[in-house]
This record gives sequence, structure tokens and C-alpha cells, in this order.
Amino acid sequence: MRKKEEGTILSQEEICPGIFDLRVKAPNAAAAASAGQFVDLYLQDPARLLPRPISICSADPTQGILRLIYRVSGDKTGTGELSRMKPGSALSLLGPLGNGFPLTEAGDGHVFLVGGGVGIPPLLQAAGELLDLRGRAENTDIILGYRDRNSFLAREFEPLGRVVIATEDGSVGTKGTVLDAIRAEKLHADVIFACGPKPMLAALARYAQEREIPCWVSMEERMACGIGACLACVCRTKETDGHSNVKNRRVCKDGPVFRADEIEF
Amino acid sequence: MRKKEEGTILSQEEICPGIFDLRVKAPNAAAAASAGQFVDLYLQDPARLLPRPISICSADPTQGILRLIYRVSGDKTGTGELSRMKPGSALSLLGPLGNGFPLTEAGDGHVFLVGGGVGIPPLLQAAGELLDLRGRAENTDIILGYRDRNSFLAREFEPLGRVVIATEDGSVGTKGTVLDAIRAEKLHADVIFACGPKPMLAALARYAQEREIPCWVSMEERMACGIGACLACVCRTKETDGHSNVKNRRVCKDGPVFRADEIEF
Amino acid sequence: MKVNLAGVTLKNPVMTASGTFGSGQEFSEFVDLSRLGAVVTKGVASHPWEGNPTPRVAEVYGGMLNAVGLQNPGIDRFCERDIPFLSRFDTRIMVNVCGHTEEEYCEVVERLADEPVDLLEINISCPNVKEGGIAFGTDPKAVESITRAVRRHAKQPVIMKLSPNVTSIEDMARAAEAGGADGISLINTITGMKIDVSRRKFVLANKTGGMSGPAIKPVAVRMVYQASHAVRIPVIGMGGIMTGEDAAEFMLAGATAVSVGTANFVDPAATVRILAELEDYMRRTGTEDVNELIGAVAE
Amino acid sequence: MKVNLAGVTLKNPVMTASGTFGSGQEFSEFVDLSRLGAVVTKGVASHPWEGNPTPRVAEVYGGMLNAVGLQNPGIDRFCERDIPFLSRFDTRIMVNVCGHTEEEYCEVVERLADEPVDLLEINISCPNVKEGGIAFGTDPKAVESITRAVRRHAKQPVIMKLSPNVTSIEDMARAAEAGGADGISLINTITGMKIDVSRRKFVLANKTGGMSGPAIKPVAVRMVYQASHAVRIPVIGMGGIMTGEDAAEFMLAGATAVSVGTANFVDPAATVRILAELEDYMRRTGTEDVNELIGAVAE
Ligand SMILES: Cc1cc2nc3c(=O)[nH]c(=O)nc-3n(C[C@H](O)[C@H](O)[C@H](O)COP(=O)(O)OP(=O)(O)OC[C@H]3O[C@@H](n4cnc5c(N)ncnc54)[C@H](O)[C@@H]3O)c2cc1C
Ligand SMILES: Cc1cc2nc3c(=O)[nH]c(=O)nc-3n(C[C@H](O)[C@H](O)[C@H](O)COP(=O)(O)OP(=O)(O)OC[C@H]3O[C@@H](n4cnc5c(N)ncnc54)[C@H](O)[C@@H]3O)c2cc1C
Ligand SMILES: Cc1cc2nc3c(=O)[nH]c(=O)nc-3n(C[C@H](O)[C@H](O)[C@H](O)COP(=O)(O)O)c2cc1C
Ligand SMILES: Cc1cc2nc3c(=O)[nH]c(=O)nc-3n(C[C@H](O)[C@H](O)[C@H](O)COP(=O)(O)O)c2cc1C
Ligand code: FES
Ligand code: FES
Repeated sequence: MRKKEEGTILSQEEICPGIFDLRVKAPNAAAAASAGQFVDLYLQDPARLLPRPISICSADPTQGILRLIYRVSGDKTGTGELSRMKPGSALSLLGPLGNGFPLTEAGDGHVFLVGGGVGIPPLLQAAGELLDLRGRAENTDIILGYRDRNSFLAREFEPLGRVVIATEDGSVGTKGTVLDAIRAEKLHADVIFACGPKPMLAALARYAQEREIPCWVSMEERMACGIGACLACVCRTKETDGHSNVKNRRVCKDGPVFRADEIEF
Repeated sequence: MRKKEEGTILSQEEICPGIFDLRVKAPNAAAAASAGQFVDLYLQDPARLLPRPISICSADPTQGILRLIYRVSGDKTGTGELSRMKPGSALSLLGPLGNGFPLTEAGDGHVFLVGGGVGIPPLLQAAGELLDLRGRAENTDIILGYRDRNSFLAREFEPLGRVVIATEDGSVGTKGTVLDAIRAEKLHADVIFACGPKPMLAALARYAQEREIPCWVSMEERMACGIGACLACVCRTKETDGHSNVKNRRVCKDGPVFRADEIEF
Repeated sequence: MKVNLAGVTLKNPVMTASGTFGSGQEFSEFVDLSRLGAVVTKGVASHPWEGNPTPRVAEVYGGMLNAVGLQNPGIDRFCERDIPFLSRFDTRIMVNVCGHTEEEYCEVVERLADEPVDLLEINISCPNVKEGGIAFGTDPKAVESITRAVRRHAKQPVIMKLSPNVTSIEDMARAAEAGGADGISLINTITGMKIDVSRRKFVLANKTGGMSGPAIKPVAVRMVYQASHAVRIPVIGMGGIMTGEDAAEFMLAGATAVSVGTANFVDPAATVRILAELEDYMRRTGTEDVNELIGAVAE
Repeated sequence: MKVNLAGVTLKNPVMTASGTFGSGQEFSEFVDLSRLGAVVTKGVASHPWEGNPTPRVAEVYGGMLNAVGLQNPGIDRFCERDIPFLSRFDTRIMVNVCGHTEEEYCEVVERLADEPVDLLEINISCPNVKEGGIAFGTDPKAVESITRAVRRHAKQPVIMKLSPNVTSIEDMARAAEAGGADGISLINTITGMKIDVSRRKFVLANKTGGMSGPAIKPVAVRMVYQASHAVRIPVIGMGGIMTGEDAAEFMLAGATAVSVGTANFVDPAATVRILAELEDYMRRTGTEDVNELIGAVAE
């Protein structure tokens, strides 16, 4: 039987205003994790019942360590509580959950890894696995969209591919969206993997469709169970889904990664 | 304006199974406290809204320290949470609350201080104040009722009067109730101050009435506000009360100490 | 921060919830009553009520149950002691009224007609008394009839306090409006029960009690939203308000003013803290006038 | 730990709450389903339902709101996939049924008549669908009529699942009994609302949602107590059960069995933990037979 794991916080650091880098000892989750999967984090305040889904930014199976990067959405929120937890604290979690990116679909083609905001962290694991898989970083473009100059993680991507940055305020890289950056830098892809806010994913899906590029997107939705039972977290699909028998799929179980052309944005 | 005080836990020790001895730095409360008053302790678990009323066992106004002795009523209760709090933790509290014992009524007479279970702690402050007031310990009998040999605090009373013990199981002192001990030791009083379970107080009230001894009892009741506004904590009185205009009085505000002959047990 | 509540100007929308603040006397040691929009008193009846046996309160997860049973000193004592006390402060006085029969309610309301009282809140929703109280509050016809009777005897604006223990809060709100109410306030407590599993006994002497506190807030917000869409008269919102943002949530849902109850037990200065937090929320969100919040949730 | 529920023997009184456990498939990775008294499935209708737009859930203090809107794959898919799956386990199967009309309910019930299903739970109380659902559950006449119709078509015992959003739960319980129900289950969720004060928007796409979790437990215990005193048929209790002692509290209030819902989201193994804790509670209190607990609160 699978079960919740009692992790321990190893370290936690605010790497940019409001963005925290958390390392958790959680050997079972770390051993099983792959890029694009997430874990559900349970808080200590007993009045906050629901777990917080956070993507795996990287997993070290030998050390049994998960790295999670998250944004604090407010002082009195669950992530606010999480950000105040100290090394040594217990942190129970469930995972890895979800399907992850089908990175083997990349073959030897030119890949875009596209991330926006807190959709960027899971791409670090993806870029690492892709490099392991393919042995070289040249045919990977990593396009990262930020609000401003607080371009967390960007430097860590450098050994893993060509890093291109877009910022909303133009303080770093192209001013605008990740698509503006792709156009400005005249980039081309054979396969796209993306994670970020819905409007970004929708725009990418359109971009990919026009060019007939296979594209996978990691979706976000409010969750309760995290394991596919409660039907809280569905996203609308173009076709009737095998499990639900209606036009939607469960982000937590069938996703979070979907073929972009399956999704009704 | 009065307000909640942000205290700090200095130490906490389990002095008998399930009985904790807590010292809190709380200069304002400590400066104002007198025997028989209590403080309201607020817990950290946000799902536990109501404060816990705990009697002042002793107050050191110069050091700004309150000593509180309490029984843990269960693992998952508020006192259970309190007992797991470590030195250095913040503990907010409100107080001192209530009226306290009218110790000057003792004059030079022979006094009984009668305590049962966790009704014993406030008598320590009372015995100390009585000694300060009267300069001698000879005419004070301190009669303490326990369940068993775990006679917490008993030794600390020794310099303050003659200590007589009753235990339910007979393991220390007289087997039986405090009244059994009073009879066994053939004690006599001119004034009685008591705190403990309701049946004990009721029996003492009868004892005092038969002998026409002035007797004050400290009552216990479930509370919410702790300051006399919500009318949660009333006890029934023989006569119509000035404030309520019905036959009951507020334990938190008009008490917890009442003339025994006012109370309808 | 001024709001207009049924023709009465409050200096701000933060009031106390009836029964949690006495008549302000005890809390005046902790709060400058002149900073509040209004003090709403504990329910008062035509003659003294003993209330229920104890235990009258129990703690539950994120809230509490109470079965005080409307103990009160009766209107005479109230007029001679509590109104003069409250009149010393620069705040509005809303007197909460209870009764067993229509006549009893009317007697109290008449007695208050020439007192320096700004508003009346008619409690037809207390779940803790056998006769009267909730019986009036769960049937639209009864709500309309008692509202009409009270309205006839009242000189001050009449706010009907509604029970949440009903199938349709809209029906109750509309009935109060039809009876001539100048406003409604909600929610009163939701009936609950706690059993001590070790002793296999009810925790409250009354078996059931009224649940209040943050645990009931989502139900309260929903009902304030529904009621304020069902009627044109102003709505006073309450139920689990612990912070300024909670107060804002009720106003966004449609409340013109809010009442703070159980929070007073967690911190005797809760009302003024909540007021300060509401001002802070307005500053943060660029809200100049608190009236902009009323019913402003995006549809 | 055996209990008799409407003629069906459960190996223990701990079941799952409909809609929180799917059809058990996903949870079977975390819980040995054969240890449960019964698995109660997500509501199923005569044809597939899309459910509501997202967000469908929101967290509230000590609980959650959901407005899933009874998304389900329809009875055909359910019979072909979910019943065979559940039949592999040594547990009872209770199928929760929803519909827009009396006919739709009856269609599903008929379709299940010859399936290896032990009990039917008829959800007449879902607050999240426009037609049907709660409309049936808030009027005693409608409750009686739909119970009678379903009862006529059903081969298995019929448990009517009641809404707490009513003035009198006793009236609803009696109506179900009068219509021929073999048992009742309560409570379904309490309608609530959450507003995001920063964005001034409803958190749920559906505006309102059903509240569940420990915050609603006192209301649920009260209603289980009231309902079990109003009828002779057995009562299944639920609403905020997080621990074995919570389960005991519902049984002391009058429940013959209990359902665990929101707790499954806090820990996927909650059901079996609660069962173990209930056994532990019995040991501690010297209770030999779990049936001794039913309705055993001292009056
Ligand atoms: C599959 C997946 C992976 C994610 N990975 C990351 C990540 O790596 N880093 C990161 O910063 N964020 C990530 N998120 C978003 C993250 O889950 C939310 O920001 C977080 O749950 C917000 O919780 P809170 O305590 O800050 O807010 P609160 O307001 O306290 O949350 C209340 C409730 O709403 C839910 N909620 C609020 N906002 C969101 C949201 N945007 N998405 C989903 N649920 C939400 C919470 O989980 C909780 O149940 C991910 C979300 C999903 C679905
Ligand atoms: C004036 C006064 C002075 C007291 N002094 C002491 C003392 O010095 N030492 C000591 O051990 N105990 C004392 N008590 C009793 C103490 O308040 C309770 O034991 C304690 O509140 C129980 O809380 P809990 O968290 O353990 O239980 P929980 O079950 O978590 O409490 C739930 C609720 O019930 C209330 N409650 C439960 N039991 C009691 C009780 N017996 N009396 C009042 N409220 C109760 C709690 O305050 C809380 O509101 C005193 C009570 C009063 C009224
Ligand atoms: C101890 C207590 C006593 C109450 N007494 C009254 C009362 O006399 N009249 C009344 O209308 N409401 C009374 N109420 C209900 C409150 O005014 C308020 O409607 C309810 O508690 C919800 O608000 P809250 O969650 O902020 O406490 C009482 C509530 C509590 C907790
Ligand atoms: C996400 C979710 C979905 C639900 N779906 C259903 C359903 O399909 N049918 C039903 O009768 N009840 C449904 N319920 C109500 C639960 O079965 C249960 O009555 C309620 O949640 C109270 O129990 P709890 O507090 O333990 O969750 C649902 C509850 C939740 C939280
Ligand atoms: S969160 Fe429950 S199905 Fe996805
Ligand atoms: S606890 Fe409120 S009056 Fe005593």
C-alpha cells in the first residue's frame, strides 16, 4: 500500500521576494519522482485541511531529497505557513502524484522547455532528465517568463540548454511573454513541453497547433484528493474522456501534463 | 485600557502524572494578582478559540512571574497542547481575572484553607498572603484532598500552616475526603476558604453552615469571555443578584470566590 | 468610514454581536466604545429571565456552542442601568430584544420608544429557548406578523435578526421586509450538539446549543449574499468575523454593517482590531469609501 | 464490530462518504478496501453528467466547499467498470444515486436491481446542481414521493440521503420513513460561500458550494440525534468525522454506521485509521460490542 510520507525539512531559503526554495528529506517520494510530477504538502495548522500541490523541481533519489520551489501567496495562506517552517520540522507529503512529462517523445528533435512564473521549477527536473536522456544540451531551448528581474532558477538552467528570458517589465531579456521571446530570438522547435499560467499555455497551444508541433502542457487546478477520486480538479477536453465519460479529465491523475491539442482552453 | 498580555513560558515541569507546573513571565498580570484570582490562557491551535481559565498558584510581582499548576485533561485537549509548549514559547493571557479570596476576613481567627485536586494550587498564594498578613502560621490549617499518593505541592505548604492530607485511596493521610480528615484530626475553624470540586464545596458549605462558620468557596464553571459579559459561567444563588436581577451570579466576574451561604449547591 | 444603516449614520460599520458583549460595561475596560459603529446589547425581555442551567458553553472545532438561554435582567433594570452607561459614549446603541410572545416583544419595544436608543434588533432566532425565539424565526408568516406588530410599537428603526436554521433565508428576509422591517441582521447561531464520548453525556446541559465562530462563516456569507439579493432593506452581516478581511468579505457579499461576536472571547479588543484591519484592507485595495464594498463582489 | 444496516450486515460501521472516494479504485492504492464496512460510491445518474466549471473546491476554516456538480460517467459505464472492480473486495457496496427527475432516479435504481450491489443511497440533497438534487430534499412531500417511487423500483434496501439545509430535519426523516425508506443518511454538505477579498470574486465558479469537514460536525451530530429520535429506521451519520472518537460521537448520537468524507483528503488512509481508533476507543471504554454505542448518550 502507498501512504503519506513523513518528510523532514532540510533547508528553506527565500531565493527571490516571495519565492522559496525548500529541500525535504523524503526518500520514497524522491526515489519515485520524475519530471512534471508533483507532491501534495500537508500543513500543520489543523484548520487548513487541504494539501498544497507543488511540482517537483528536482529529486535526488540517492540522497532521498526533494527540492520544491514555491511562491507564497500571502501571509495568512498555507504557503505563508509553510515558508515559516524551520529546518528539522516534520512535513508530511503524498507523492509523487500525476503523470509527468513524456520526455522520450522528444527523440532527437529540437525541444522547447517553456516555463512561466512558478511553472518554471518543474522544468529544471525536465531539463536535467532530457540531458541525461539525450546526452547533449544543444537542441534544447529553455524559455523562461518572469514578472521582473527576479529571475529565480535561470542560472541553474544554463548547463542544460540555451536559456532565453522574457520579463513582463522588460528588466531582463525580451520585454513581454515567452512567445514574444520565441519570436524575438527566432527560435524553432520540433517538440514543446510547457508549464505556467493558463493564458501562456493557451497561447503556446495555438502556436504549436499552427505549426503542427507536438506540444505538452502542465495544467493547474484547485485540488482536494490529489489522487483522482474527488473530481475537483478537472480541465475541459475536446473529446470525451475514457475515464470520466464526459469532456473533461482529472489534472491530478490523468495530468497534470496533457497533449495541448486535447485541451479545450 | 487593559489588554491581553503576551507572556513567555519560562519553565514547565510535570510534577506528578498529568499535573504540570508552569512558570510564565507576565509582569502585568503578576503585579496585579492576588490569591484566588485566575488568568485566561489562549492556545496556539487556531481551532481552539476559547481561553483556559487557570488559577494563580503564586505570583512574584518583582520578577514578573506567574506560577500556574494545571491538570492535563487529555492528549488532544487544550491543556494537552499547553503541556507540550516549550520554555521560550509565547503564551498570551488575560488577567488577573475574578475577585480572589477576602483574606482579611480571617482576622486573627483560626483559618481552614481547604483544597481538592487542582483546587489546591490557588491556596498556595492564599496561604502565603495569609502568613504575610498575620505574621504567623500557627492558626492556619491547610487541608488538602488528593486522589492518591501524588500529593503535589503539599510540601510547599508546610512553612505556611499545619498541613493535613486526605487521599481517596488512603495512600497518604486520612482515607477519604477533606471532611473526613477534618473530623479525624478534630480540627476547628473560625473562617474557611476553599477551592475544589463542587461536591467537596457543597459538603464544606453544609459543614460551615451547621457550625455557623463564615466560609468562602471558589467555584468552577465553563467560561467563554472570562470578564462577565457573556453569562456563560453562572452559578445559582439563593437570592436575586444585583447584577443579573435573577438568582445567579457570574463565576468569572462576581467570583470565582463566593460566600458559601450565597450559593445554591 | 461612515455608513447609513436604516437611516442611522454609524461612524463605521463595525458593531458588536448581541450576547457576546453584554451592555458594553465589562468590555469598556478593554475597548474604547466610542470607536465602534454601534454597541449591540445582549437580548433584553419584558422581565428578568434566568436562562439555562450550566454548562452553557462548549468549545468545538473553530467555534463554540452556547445555550445561555437569554438570561437577562429585564427591561426595567436595563433602562435604568445599561442605557445611561452606554449613553456616555459616542457610539450608536442598538438594543437586542427577545420575548416569548408577540406581546412581550411589543412591551419591550414600547418601553424603549422614548429612550435614547438608536436602533432595535429583534431576535426571533434564538435556538436556546423553548418557547418563542426560534419558533418565530423559522416560518415566514410568523416572521411577517411579528415584524408588523413590533414595527407598529417601535419609534426606532427595526432590524429583524434572522435564524440560519431554515430552508430558505430568502423567504425569511422577504417576510421581514413585507412586515415593514427597516433592516435585517444575520446570522444568529446554527444549532449544534457536542457529546463527551468518554462520559457519554451531552456537553451542554441544554443538549443543543447555538454554534458561532469562524467555522460558520461560509454559511453566514452565503446567507448574507442571498438575503441581500432578496430584499432592498439593509443587511447586517455576522458569523465568524475574526479579521478585517472577514468583515470585508461580508460587506462584499452585501452587508451594510457587520457584527463581531465570538472573536471578542478570543481577544477582548477584537472589535477595534478588526476595524483597524478593515481600514488597512481599504488602504491596500485603494478603496476610498467603505460604502464601495457593499455588495461589490463581481457577479 | 458487525452492525446490521437495514438488513445488511456490515463487518464494521465505517464506510466512505459518497463523492469523496470515487468508486474506490484510486483509494485502493492506499487502503485495503476489504477492511471497510462498505464503500459508498460517487453519485451516479442515468447518463453522464459534466459537472460544474472549475474551481470546484475551496478551502475554508476547518473544512472545504465543493461544487463538483455530480460529474459522473453515467450508469452504463459505472455498471461495466466500477461494480466489477468493487466486487473483487470483501466489502459491501452502496451505490449513491442522483438524478434530475423522479424518472431518472428510478431508471438508475432499476438498472442496479440485478447488479451485485448491497445498498442504495439516494442523494436528494446535493446543493450543487440546479435542477433536481436539493429541490427534492427540502420539501417533505417531495421527499416522501421520491422515496416511494424509488422504493417501488429498488431491489436493494433504500437509504435516503438528507440535506441539512432545512428548517426541520425531523420532518424530512419522517417523510423518508413514510415513503418506505429502509434507512436515512445525513448530513450532506451545508451550503456555503467564499469570496476572495483581494480579487472581489467568488472563489468557486458556482458561487456557492457544499461545506464539509470538521467545522460542520456539531450540526451533523445534532441532526443525527434529532433524526434518529424521529424515526425507527437506521441512520447513517456523517459530517466532519476525522477520528475514531468522532465516529463514536455519531454512534452515541444515534447512528448505526458512519461515513468518512473530507478526512480522506487529509489522509488517504483515514478510513482504516478511524476504524482502528474506534476499536481503540471501545477497548478503552470497555465496550464489547459496537452496537452498544448506538444512541447510547445519556438522556
Ligand atoms: C499540479 C500543480 C503543481 C503546482 N506546482 C507549483 C509549484 O511548483 N510552485 C508553486 O509555487 N506553485 C505550484 N502550484 C500552485 C500551488 O499549488 C498554489 O499556489 C498553492 O496551493 C496555493 O496555496 P496557498 O496556501 O498559498 O493559498 P491558500 O489561499 O491558503 O489556498 C487555499 C486553497 O486553494 C488552493 N489553491 C490556491 N491557489 C491555487 C493555485 N494557483 N493552484 C492550485 N491550488 C490553489 C490551495 O491548494 C488550497 O487548497 C501547483 C499547482 C498544481 C495544481
Ligand atoms: C476559575 C477557574 C480556575 C481554574 N483553575 C485551575 C487550575 O488552577 N488548575 C487546573 O488544572 N484547572 C483549573 N481550572 C479548570 C480548567 O480551566 C480546566 O481543566 C480546563 O479549562 C480544561 O481545558 P482542556 O483544554 O483540558 O479541556 P478541553 O476539553 O480541550 O476544553 C474544552 C473547553 O471546555 C472548558 N473546560 C473543560 N473542562 C473544564 C473545567 N473543569 N472547568 C472549566 N472549563 C472547562 C475549557 O476551558 C474549554 O473551553 C479552573 C477553572 C476555573 C473556572
Ligand atoms: C454567548 C453568546 C450569546 C449570544 N446571545 C445572543 C442574544 O442574546 N441575542 C441575539 O440575537 N444573538 C445572540 N448571540 C448570537 C450572536 O449575536 C451572533 O449572531 C452569532 O454568535 C454569530 O456571530 P459570531 O460567529 O461572530 O459569534 C449570542 C452568541 C453567543 C456566542
Ligand atoms: C468533493 C465532495 C463530493 C461529494 N459528492 C457527493 C455525491 O456525489 N453524493 C452525495 O450524496 N454526497 C456527496 N458529498 C457529500 C459527502 O458524501 C458527505 O455527505 C459530506 O461531505 C459530509 O461528510 P464529511 O464532512 O466527512 O466530508 C460530497 C462531498 C465532497 C466533499
Ligand atoms: S483533486 Fe481529486 S480528482 Fe483531482
Ligand atoms: S465567562 Fe462570560 S460571563 Fe463569565
